[in-house]
Amino acid sequence: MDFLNAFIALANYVLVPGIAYGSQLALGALGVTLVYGILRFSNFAHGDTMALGAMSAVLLTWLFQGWGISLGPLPTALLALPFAIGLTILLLLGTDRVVYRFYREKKAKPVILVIVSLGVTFIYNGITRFIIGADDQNFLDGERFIISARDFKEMTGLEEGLSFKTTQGITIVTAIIVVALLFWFLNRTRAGKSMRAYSDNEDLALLSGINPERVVMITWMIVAALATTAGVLYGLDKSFKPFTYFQLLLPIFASAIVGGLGNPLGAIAGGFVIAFSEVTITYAWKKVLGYMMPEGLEPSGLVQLLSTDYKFAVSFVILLIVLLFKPTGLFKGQSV
Amino acid sequence: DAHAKEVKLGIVFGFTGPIESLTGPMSAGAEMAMKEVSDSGLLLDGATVTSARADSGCIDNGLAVSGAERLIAEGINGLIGADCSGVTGAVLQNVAIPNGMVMISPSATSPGLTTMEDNGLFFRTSPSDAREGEVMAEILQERGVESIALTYTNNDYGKGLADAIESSFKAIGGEVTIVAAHEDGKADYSAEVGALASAGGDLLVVAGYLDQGGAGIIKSALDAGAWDTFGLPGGMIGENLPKNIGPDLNGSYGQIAGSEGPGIETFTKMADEGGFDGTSPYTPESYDAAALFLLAMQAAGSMDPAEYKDKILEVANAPGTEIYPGELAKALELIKNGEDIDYVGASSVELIGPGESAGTYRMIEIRDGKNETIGFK
Amino acid sequence: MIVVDDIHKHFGGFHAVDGASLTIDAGSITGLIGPNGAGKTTLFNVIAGVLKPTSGKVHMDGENITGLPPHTLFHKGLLRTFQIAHEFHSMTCRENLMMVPGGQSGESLWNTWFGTRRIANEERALRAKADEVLEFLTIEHLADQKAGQISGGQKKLLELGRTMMVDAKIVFLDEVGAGVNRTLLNTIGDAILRLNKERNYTFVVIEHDMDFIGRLCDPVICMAEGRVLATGTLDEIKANEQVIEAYLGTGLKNKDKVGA
Amino acid sequence: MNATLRNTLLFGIIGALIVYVGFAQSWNSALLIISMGLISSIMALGVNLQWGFAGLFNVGIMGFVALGGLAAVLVGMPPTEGAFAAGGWGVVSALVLGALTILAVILVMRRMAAGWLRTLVVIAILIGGFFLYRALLDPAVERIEAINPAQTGYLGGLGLPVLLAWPVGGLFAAGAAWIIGKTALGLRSDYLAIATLGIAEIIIAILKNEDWLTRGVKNVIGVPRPVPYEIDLQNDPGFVERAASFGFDPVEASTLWVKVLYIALFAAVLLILLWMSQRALHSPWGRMLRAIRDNEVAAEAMGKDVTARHLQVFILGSAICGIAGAMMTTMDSQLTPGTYQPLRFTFLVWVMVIVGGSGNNFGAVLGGFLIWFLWVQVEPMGFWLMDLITSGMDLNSPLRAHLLESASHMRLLTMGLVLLLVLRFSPRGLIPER
Amino acid sequence: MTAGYGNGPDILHDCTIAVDRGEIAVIVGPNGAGKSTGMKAVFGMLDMRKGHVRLDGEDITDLSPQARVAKGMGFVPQTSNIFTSMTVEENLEMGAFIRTDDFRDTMAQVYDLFPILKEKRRQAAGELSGGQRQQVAVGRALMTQPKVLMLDEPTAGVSPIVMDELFDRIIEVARTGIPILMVEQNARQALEIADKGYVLVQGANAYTGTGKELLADPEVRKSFLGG
Ligand SMILES: Nc1ncnc2c1ncn2[C@@H]1O[C@H](COP(=O)(O)OP(=O)(O)OP(=O)(O)O)[C@@H](O)[C@H]1O
Ligand SMILES: Nc1ncnc2c1ncn2[C@@H]1O[C@H](COP(=O)(O)OP(=O)(O)OP(=O)(O)O)[C@@H](O)[C@H]1O
Ligand SMILES: CC(C)C[C@H](N)C(=O)O
Ligand SMILES: [Mg+2]
Ligand SMILES: [Mg+2]
Repeated sequence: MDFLNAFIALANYVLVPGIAYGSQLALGALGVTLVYGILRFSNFAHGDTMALGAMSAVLLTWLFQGWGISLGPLPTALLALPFAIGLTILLLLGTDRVVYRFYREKKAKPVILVIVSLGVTFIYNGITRFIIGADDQNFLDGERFIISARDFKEMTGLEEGLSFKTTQGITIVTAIIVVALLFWFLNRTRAGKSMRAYSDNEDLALLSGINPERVVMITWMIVAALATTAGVLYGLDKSFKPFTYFQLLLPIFASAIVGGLGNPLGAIAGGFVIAFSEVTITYAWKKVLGYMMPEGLEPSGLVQLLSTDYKFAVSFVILLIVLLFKPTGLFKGQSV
Repeated sequence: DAHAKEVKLGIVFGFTGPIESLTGPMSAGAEMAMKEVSDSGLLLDGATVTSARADSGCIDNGLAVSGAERLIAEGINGLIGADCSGVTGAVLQNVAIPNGMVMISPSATSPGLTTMEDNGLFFRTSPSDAREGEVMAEILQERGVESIALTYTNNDYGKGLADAIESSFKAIGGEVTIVAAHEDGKADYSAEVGALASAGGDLLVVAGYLDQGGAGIIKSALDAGAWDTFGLPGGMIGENLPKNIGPDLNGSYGQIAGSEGPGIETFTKMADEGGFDGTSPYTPESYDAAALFLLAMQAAGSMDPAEYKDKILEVANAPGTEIYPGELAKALELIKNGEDIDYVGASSVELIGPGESAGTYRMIEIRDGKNETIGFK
Repeated sequence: MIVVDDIHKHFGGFHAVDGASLTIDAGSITGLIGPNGAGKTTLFNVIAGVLKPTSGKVHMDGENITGLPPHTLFHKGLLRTFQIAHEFHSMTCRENLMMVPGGQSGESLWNTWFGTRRIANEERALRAKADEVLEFLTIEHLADQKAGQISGGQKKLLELGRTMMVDAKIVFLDEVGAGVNRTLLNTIGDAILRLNKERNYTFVVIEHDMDFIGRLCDPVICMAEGRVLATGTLDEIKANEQVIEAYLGTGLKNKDKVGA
Repeated sequence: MNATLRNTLLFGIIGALIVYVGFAQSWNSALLIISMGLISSIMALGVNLQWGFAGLFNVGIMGFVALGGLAAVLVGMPPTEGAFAAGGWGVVSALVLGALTILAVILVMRRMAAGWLRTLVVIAILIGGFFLYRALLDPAVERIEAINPAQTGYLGGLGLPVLLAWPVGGLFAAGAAWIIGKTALGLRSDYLAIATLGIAEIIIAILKNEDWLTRGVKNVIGVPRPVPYEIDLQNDPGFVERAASFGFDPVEASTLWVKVLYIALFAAVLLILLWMSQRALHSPWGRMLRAIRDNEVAAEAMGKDVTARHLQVFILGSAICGIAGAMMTTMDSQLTPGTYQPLRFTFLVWVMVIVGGSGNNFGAVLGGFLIWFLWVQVEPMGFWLMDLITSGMDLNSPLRAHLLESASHMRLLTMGLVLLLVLRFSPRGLIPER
Repeated sequence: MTAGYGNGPDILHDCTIAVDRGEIAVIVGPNGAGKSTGMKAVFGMLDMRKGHVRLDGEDITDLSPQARVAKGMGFVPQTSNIFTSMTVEENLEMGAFIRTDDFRDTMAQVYDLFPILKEKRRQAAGELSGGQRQQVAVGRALMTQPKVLMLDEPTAGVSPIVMDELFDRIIEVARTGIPILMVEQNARQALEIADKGYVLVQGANAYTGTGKELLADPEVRKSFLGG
């Protein structure tokens, strides 16, 4: 019996990746949930906004790398991030001006906006591929690991290694900071409260002297920041490839909804629910049990509940179960 | 008269969708062959060759079929494609057979297509995955691998290949600890890597696409320190993989359809000059597909599919003068003079039985971040 | 007719209805008054099946109807209006009324394909009936207007109109008067009296307008803090110290401002 | 301009566009657009029934369409020899056991008072049931999949006429919709949406991975057809002669004729469904649904059984999508589970409904045709656009090469642009609800 | 003023409403007469087709609603007049949104006026009873400390005791010199405290006079005030 190795194996293959992936989803879901909460529609273009934001960061990173600027052990992309956010803000504000504002003034139903955002998705998608192509792009530099599996083994003399990547660390830290900031902003600041008021009752917000266009503008700016950050962190950790960002949309929406739409806390919780249900249910316990069981009793089979083919399906089953018991998500989301 | 003649070849590839990054070089390869022939002015007494593209989406039957239908309408004389096995079946059944159009796919490798009813209209310049399974098993055995974990991209290609590898490897006494599918284009592969690592094995064989889930799996596995070496079937061989993953991949090995000899080298050089990557998967095969069409037309003296379809096997196989990339003009000349040719091309085309490549494989090992050819099988 | 027995309804820790018991006699027009937040609407919602009580029972004609869904209660002859108008906003006012009667043969899909003749006849009758109600409510000119685009008071009228489309046994009116012009409210009062006399409808009326209550209701029940505070005729209630303190008040302090 | 005129004009424009394709490209392309347009319209009709009439946000269309496709295989394909004997009973008993397990759980949930004991019992039943189920299923599946895996390796179908698969596809979808409806219809708007989306993903995951049922990702190829094969027509002297008398060559005539037959079948289905939906919409039933859509609480108070109506509409709409799915697989003659992607089968249909005008059946049909037309025709438009843009450029400029290279990516971009433009000029759809 | 919704017909026809410093003006009229429409038009929430709105002599016809708020106009609409998802206290804070000074005093005053709101200040306003919502709505408008206060049926659904207090408070507010424009169906009580009364019928001024005059007019009493 060897609990330590069992735990390290579990941590290495389930806990750490789950937390990192969960944070990535959470950051994405925050953006979706914010648009839903304040502008009241499900923004399909969020995935591709992330892609575009990340793309600007990639290009800027290359530029900086070309100039020889670097952040030492940290990825240069972090330096590019603020500029990329700026570009994305411009993009989103432009889109709002040209596209969304019209429907807002027309007081179009949310579903129309959903379809409109699908159109925007297509366009963003085209732009990204046009500029940077459809391929994988690598823009990660700096120290790759905070601790790598091999180093860990050497250090501890254990059989199992535990690797912890720089990008995972950054992702988790950023997620925590961003959530705290967002919370403070929405619940404590005037601008934040005016955003919530606007989302609740547009006409009445007007009567309270809130300038709706300002609210919308601030929303898009925050969304741009969130999307770009999420996109860059995801790209650093996995890789930048335009197509995956569209695919990322599904788990992101699942996270936002399972947590309760429009609720930032929910987005975080949802991200982890989805991430961990993907990672754990299809996990093969053979290795872990191998360490835990007394000698001779180690399992011969995989001890896997379901094959990984179903990991996506399983995360949706969990989502369904959550919704059946909590119809508006874990944290009482809104619904239009 | 020379000027009136125009041969048009259609290309149905997934320019958008999950293999969009492969299709650029693939179509460039095919079009290079067309240009070569066109420039020679020797085809059918000076016909020019043009290409017409349509998007298959790789996985969208409806789109692929209507695209192919459009190409037929544009008056093509042959159809290169489709790329992915699924849409290839759909286009074959719904467009090619009804219209009596010949199709040569450079990349649809599913074993299922071998036995599909095709009225003699379907060929492919790539071998069936059934063969690759055997080859890979042999390679693994030679390297002393006793057990493997196996993951595949969840489509007909990946599944067929994984089945083939699994059964071949087991047949020669190897152990397969787990066979797990992965979906392409997903955001995260920790779950798959977790399961694979738990099952263990000397080596992780990744039967996927190099810039899709396959790369994601390898990255995840390396990051977690689960494996250092990987087995890489054809879909994983390409310069993008070592480029994106870096030095950690050194020492991994695999194989891809292709053969020894000057064919591929010449082709790579030609591709470089043409401004695209000749080693990108299925790019040589695409060149060969286009070349086969044109040579068969020359042999039949006609661009009517019904007439040249029987000539394809003839020009592709021995006996005859061996023809390599860049030698299409020579081949046309020879055929015109009534001599036999044996088209070898960039991927060592040797069509067997139902019109698919016999399959020699290039063994690859990644050294210093490069795909090195270390032998052939 | 309706017996409400020790109903409790809690929202989280808050006891909106806290042990209310009351009896509504068949054929009466019962007034239900009480301060804002006394739990009147909540009690209505419990009786009408919109909310499930935390505890307690509701009987109608001896039958336990606690927790039955609203649509079942509707078919048992229990109707209600909403304090905050619940119009069908994208439908015309006439359609708002025509949809009400239950058991229309056109509500079965099969008939929509193969029973069109019957449907057409029924529809004609319904339409006539709806127009009659609209006219009564003085909003016949709005028959083809979308219900989402009528004035606040008109919505309340429409709300009332729906209950007039069918033969009900008991009708719960939640502040029909709020926002309705007083002259029209008098007419509505007349109608209620007439329905009560001629068709023997039972009414339960929540209202803050004491004139209206006085004209129609006997008995009057006053609720406060989720419980029944007092029951009796309006005069008795008006004399009740507790009621005055909690609900009626003593009139304007600033009377002198008038005309100043 | 009055509404009827406008609508006729809109349909006229679509017609003209298709005819233009006929002349400019080929009649085969034009007919193909029509037949896929018809199928798309049917899907849009189903979604419109759910969304436009009843306000149910179903984003699981893909799943129902796929179930229709499954029906085509199970009805139309010949049975695999020996497969049923090998593992058929095992599979059937496993499935029955699975159903019983769930039934048992439901019973326990109903009968026992809530509390930790109930939770415990439920979990015990679920876990026990699951392992029993796997124990029964796995060996049976293994035996079935061992039968000539490259060609069959699945149970096969019933070998019945494939036209039967259309109603059966509807039934499959209806069955699934019933289960979903029973569990998830209580959810509101976007929560229902993601639930249905998830269920669709689950259905696809099953189709992709249960090889014994559908050959999984290996695809079922060669589903029989309800219409003759082109090759047979080309070899039929009578047909060739007739074709010749109209001045067609046999190949073209056969391909066109087959498409015309398909179109006739599809159009018949569409017309029947359209008639039924129109009748339903303009009846007290439709009125009741609109009332429910506008305000569920009030409708409930007015005696309408909202839950039952929602379930009914959900089942009907899904069944229509199932029928369309079966039709589509029949026309493709193959079931390719990998092609079922939400973008193509769910969101595209939604675009059809919204652009056409939700709440209006003719709008749905128009949207179906228009969006499908664009989906397949914007690609040439993209090329054309790029040609135009680059026409003034230096032949060797890298920018020009890059632009031309990107032309295929422009397909989605153009699609997005057109979508935004249409919605800009008629934000409530081309044929809005009256 | 002449105004209407979207491109529908005119709802208001050359209708005139005015209120002076320290005055209370009450608008009465049958349902659908255009009272609410008139209020919205004054506040710039729909397109005015003819006519002007003047504040202290300044023409503000072209200002946006939020600009009018900044100019010191406060409005309580008839329907959806609270932020349902925000707490009571946040509702009140939103009322003071444009204020930069310390508004805790005003909030305390509002809580004094409507004690129940203080009790429920952490509760989401959407969970309140009908009458409580109405109190929140009025409270929100008071928080603005407006220069003109416009109320659309503030007493609809509130209990007599609260209604009295509300009127009391309105009078107090008026005494501080703030003009108040109010639509009421509890017309008799309202007209009693009104300096000026307007009867609106079908979008046009039908009767105008002091509150007393209108109350005394038998025609008006019978047709609009319920006898
Ligand atoms: N969904 C809810 N959640 C929490 N509290 C609620 C909810 N609904 C009502 N309440 C509370 O219950 C109490 C009773 O509300 P109810 O609507 O029944 O009052 P009412 O007597 O109808 O008052 P009014 O005369 O103002 O309409 C109120 O204090 C209200 O705040
Ligand atoms: N959003 C709208 N769109 C179109 N017409 C409307 C709209 N709202 C109200 N109307 C119409 O305008 C007219 C006047 O409505 P308004 O709300 O001003 O009446 P009101 O005098 O306030 O009545 P009430 O006392 O019932 O509140 C009504 O006939 C109504 O049908
Ligand atoms: C383009 C290729 C990677 C396609 C693959 N060989 C298939 O058959 O699907
Ligand atoms: Mg109430
Ligand atoms: Mg009004």
